Amino acid sequence: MSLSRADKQLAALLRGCALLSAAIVLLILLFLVKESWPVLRHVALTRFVTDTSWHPVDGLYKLTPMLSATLYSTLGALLLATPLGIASALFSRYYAPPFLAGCYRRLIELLAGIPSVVYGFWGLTTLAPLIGRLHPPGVSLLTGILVLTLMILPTVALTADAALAAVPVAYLRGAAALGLSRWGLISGVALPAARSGITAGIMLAAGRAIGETMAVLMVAGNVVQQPHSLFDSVRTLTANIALEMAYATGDHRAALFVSGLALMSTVLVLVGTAEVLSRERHHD
Amino acid sequence: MTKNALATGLIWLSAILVSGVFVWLLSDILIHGLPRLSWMFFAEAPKNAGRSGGIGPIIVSTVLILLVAMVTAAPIGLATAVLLSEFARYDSVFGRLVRRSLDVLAGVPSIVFGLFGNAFFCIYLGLGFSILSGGLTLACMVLPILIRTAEEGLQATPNDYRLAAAALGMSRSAALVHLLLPSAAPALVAGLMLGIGRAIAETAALIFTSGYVDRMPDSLFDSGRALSVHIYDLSMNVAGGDASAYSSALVLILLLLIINSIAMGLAKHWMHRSVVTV
Amino acid sequence: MKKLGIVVTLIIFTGAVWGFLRTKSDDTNIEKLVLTGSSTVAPLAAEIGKRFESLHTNVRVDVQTGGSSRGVSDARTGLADIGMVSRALKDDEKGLHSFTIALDGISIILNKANPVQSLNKQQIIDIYTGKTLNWKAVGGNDAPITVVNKAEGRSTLELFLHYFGLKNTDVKPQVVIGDNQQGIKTVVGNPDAIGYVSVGTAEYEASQGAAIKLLPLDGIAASIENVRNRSFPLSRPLNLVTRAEPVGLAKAFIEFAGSPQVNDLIEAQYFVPVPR
Amino acid sequence: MNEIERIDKTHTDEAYTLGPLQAGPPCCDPTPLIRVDSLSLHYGKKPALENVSLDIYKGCITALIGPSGCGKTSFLTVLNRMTDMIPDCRVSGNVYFDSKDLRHPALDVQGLRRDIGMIFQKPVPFPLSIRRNIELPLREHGISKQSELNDIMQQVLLDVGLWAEVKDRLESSALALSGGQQQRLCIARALALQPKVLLMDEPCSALDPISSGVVEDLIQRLRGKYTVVIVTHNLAQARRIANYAGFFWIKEQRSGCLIEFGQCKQIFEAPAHELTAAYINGSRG
Repeated sequence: MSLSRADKQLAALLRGCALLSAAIVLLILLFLVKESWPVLRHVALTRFVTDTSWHPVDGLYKLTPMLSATLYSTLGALLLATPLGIASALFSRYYAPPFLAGCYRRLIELLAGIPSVVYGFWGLTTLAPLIGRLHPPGVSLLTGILVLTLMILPTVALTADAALAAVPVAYLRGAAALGLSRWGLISGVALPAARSGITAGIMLAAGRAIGETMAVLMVAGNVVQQPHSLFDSVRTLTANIALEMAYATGDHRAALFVSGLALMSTVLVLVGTAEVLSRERHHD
Repeated sequence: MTKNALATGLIWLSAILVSGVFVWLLSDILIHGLPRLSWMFFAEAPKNAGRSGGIGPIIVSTVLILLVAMVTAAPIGLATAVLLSEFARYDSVFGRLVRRSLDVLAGVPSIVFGLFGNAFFCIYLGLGFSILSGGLTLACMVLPILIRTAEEGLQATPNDYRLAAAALGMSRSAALVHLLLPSAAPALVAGLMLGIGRAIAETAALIFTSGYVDRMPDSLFDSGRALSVHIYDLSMNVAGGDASAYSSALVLILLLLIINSIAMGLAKHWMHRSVVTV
Repeated sequence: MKKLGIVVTLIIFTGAVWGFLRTKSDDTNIEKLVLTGSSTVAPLAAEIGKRFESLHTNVRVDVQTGGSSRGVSDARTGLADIGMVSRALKDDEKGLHSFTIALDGISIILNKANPVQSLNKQQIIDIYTGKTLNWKAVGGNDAPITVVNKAEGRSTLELFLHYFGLKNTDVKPQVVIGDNQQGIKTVVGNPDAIGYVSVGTAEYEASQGAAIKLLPLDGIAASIENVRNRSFPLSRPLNLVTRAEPVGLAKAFIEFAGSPQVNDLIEAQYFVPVPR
Repeated sequence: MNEIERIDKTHTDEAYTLGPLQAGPPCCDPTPLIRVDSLSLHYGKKPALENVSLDIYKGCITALIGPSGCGKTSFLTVLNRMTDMIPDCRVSGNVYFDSKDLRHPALDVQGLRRDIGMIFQKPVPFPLSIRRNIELPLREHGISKQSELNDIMQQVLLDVGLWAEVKDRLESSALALSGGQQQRLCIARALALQPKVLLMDEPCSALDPISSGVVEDLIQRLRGKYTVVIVTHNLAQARRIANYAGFFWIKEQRSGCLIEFGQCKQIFEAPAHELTAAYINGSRG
């Protein structure tokens, strides 16, 4: 890569910024390890899986039910939000008349900014009673998944929309010239061309779903148990930290940071698998 | 034909479903929030733990926190995105390492950000509970979004521009400033708006960093309560705080509308001036 | 495009500089008092702080939340001048000096539509330990009971368990909540729910028409009045804690917070002033 | 027929000259401007070119012909170091431009690309106005006086015969121009930098006959002042405008090689190599 002097300086500056942004993750991981060290020192890692339940005050640190709750809620939210998000992006890009598309996009941008507290608040006061009629207690894994879907849908929709906007018009004209139907054009040309942008959007949305704290805390019921049905009340790792951090001391507080570490390692595993999956279709 | 019709039906259905639920949510906020909304609500300081009085100082704190977050995150984010898409070869180890760490950063829960921000910015850097540490924590949180969307935008620009510019002996930075960034402007602005949306929606992170004080901040080193923290406190800790929680949520949405339209205006202005597209 | 970019960055830059300059000029003569701790006490402490500021011109009281344990640890490390704790101090925290500024009762609440009028101690214990699963067993209609419990470490939880002689591992909740408002909204949203929150908040919400009702405890009605006259058995002190004997500004603030001048503020937050 | 004549007429009556060129030196002075010997090029492990050696003479038009995929375009990208832009592309052998080693790492590549302009097969106008398309590279290379910029712009647009068509809409978007106009704009943009050499990669293949005719006339007029290296499939075009011609072919292991190089007349009338003869009269390839 032959670069002129100005470009070399620019490249060096950019490399610095990139290192900075990568360093933040390291700092956070270091912080988590430092804070969870007190309990990690004398509690074997296996105990976080084998203990009978999660009662840190009495020294029981079972994390697995919360880990599976986090995974189920994130997976459920992604399964709902991805199709709906991409559908709304397609709607505002190819189906809606321009004025309606503009309003729809403004609405989605607005909802990307609503605080998770408002989603949780609305979930607790309107969604939970409705689901409660279906199957008490109303606050459950299902409510959590629905609220999470609402929260990450704007992220998927907006990134998919931006990715579709970047599909060169020539591609679409070429396909249209072949007499493809609108759906044929979309599924055959537009979506494959925008695939990398859409997957980036889904990754961002997954990140947000895993990291969500307040809304899940208010609607998921927060009982530490292995979820067997959609209507079980569950507690995710993030809700666990938010619920107990305010009043946790000593080992209890360190155990909460261990659940933070557990969460970060699940994110690492997810990112790793996404990386392996994306490696085959190598970017040309 | 039926597959096409089915797809059209499904897409219209999902759009109606999505907008229906969101309109239901917004009208819920509007109905409960509108009655208390008045000019005084925007100007006054909160009284009686927020049950009455206005949210003037809180709006100022929120805007300052957003400003600090965006002023730090936007340049670093754009620089990283430019490096990842223009200067680092796609399969370079450094490039992939940075991308993966950003994906992980995007998954960090907001409560962990809050605690990290508290430990790092407030205590370690000695900024204490302040708008500055709140803004910097949000900057860390918003970086992945800004970088990913900017990088996607830059990579979507046709490679021909880079080759044509190089063939004319133009330096990469010149090609970047005059050609690539303007033509990636829509994605950059979309990323910025997503970032602002994420920052203004943040609650847990700010409780531990920008703090709880609802007095008008004198400087960036003063603690300032953000709108989302105010909404959280009113709905969770203050009995009878629901009414003004709804109004504050309404104000937050108005603030977001204003910021989004400014960003859109900037994008159109910037797009029109330098990039004349067919 | 270039001109616009320069103008915008100029504005932001001057804004930041203005921010920094302001700190240097007036930081010298303002005395700062920092309180951190329980989110239940924070609204009350903030109001007292505002009144304290109006009485002392060059004083600024910053109240931060983060929970009782943060209040204790910040007071101990000196990060905060005064810690706020919504419970009596634990035995390993006896080293700190604590000053009670208000009381807060804890009452069992049911949904208004629930026909059950009162529950004795044993019935509550059976409900919370999962022995009684249906309201019919205690005179309610035939519906599964939704037990709402507080999260681990919360002061209301510890007092509740202590009063009913239970350990948290025995309790089999269907829903676990954090703050009082979440508890109230959960019970309002679910006719078969039973939970416990602070008396003041519950009484205020019931008076505002929320679909909840307060159950008497051992025959004593759950009301702010009964907490004030100490007849209500289940209540907790709201304390300010300091590392050493408070001195100077902290001493003045604690005395002010303990004085009758703030009783109206305490009642405004639906807590109970400590009889002086 | 009158339709074609009418279009030709519109071009000729507009008195466009090639500017300061006048007659220009005799096209083939003996010293070669670019000398290439035993050049080979690999993309990763795949060989694209195998020891190609040829000379390009100052002021002449050299045409490179051969089937697609035989490395003609890769050869062009070596001459203006565009190979640097292609990841994991390895070049060996030596190339001299103006008797300077073109592949020397310390060479100022941007200066080189200013001396050796390149026109791509698909016209690539920048998404800017017509004026800025031409001004941007000039400003980059240090020319900032607006009057000077206007002169150069008018000059090169006249050279490519585009001035009449665009002089009253210079601020409009270059993307709104037709294919032929866009290609001529790209050539004007390259000429504005006064390059010594102009590399053209099948410039007319994406154009209609009329526009490609106009471009061909333009190339003819460049002879003498600019050294042109043109890759083309159009043998008739090569025969008409080239002084020298090089014939490339694909060897079994999928890598391109130079079969024969020499005066255009000799290559087309009396090719030494039977493969060239077969390709020329179209019986193979």
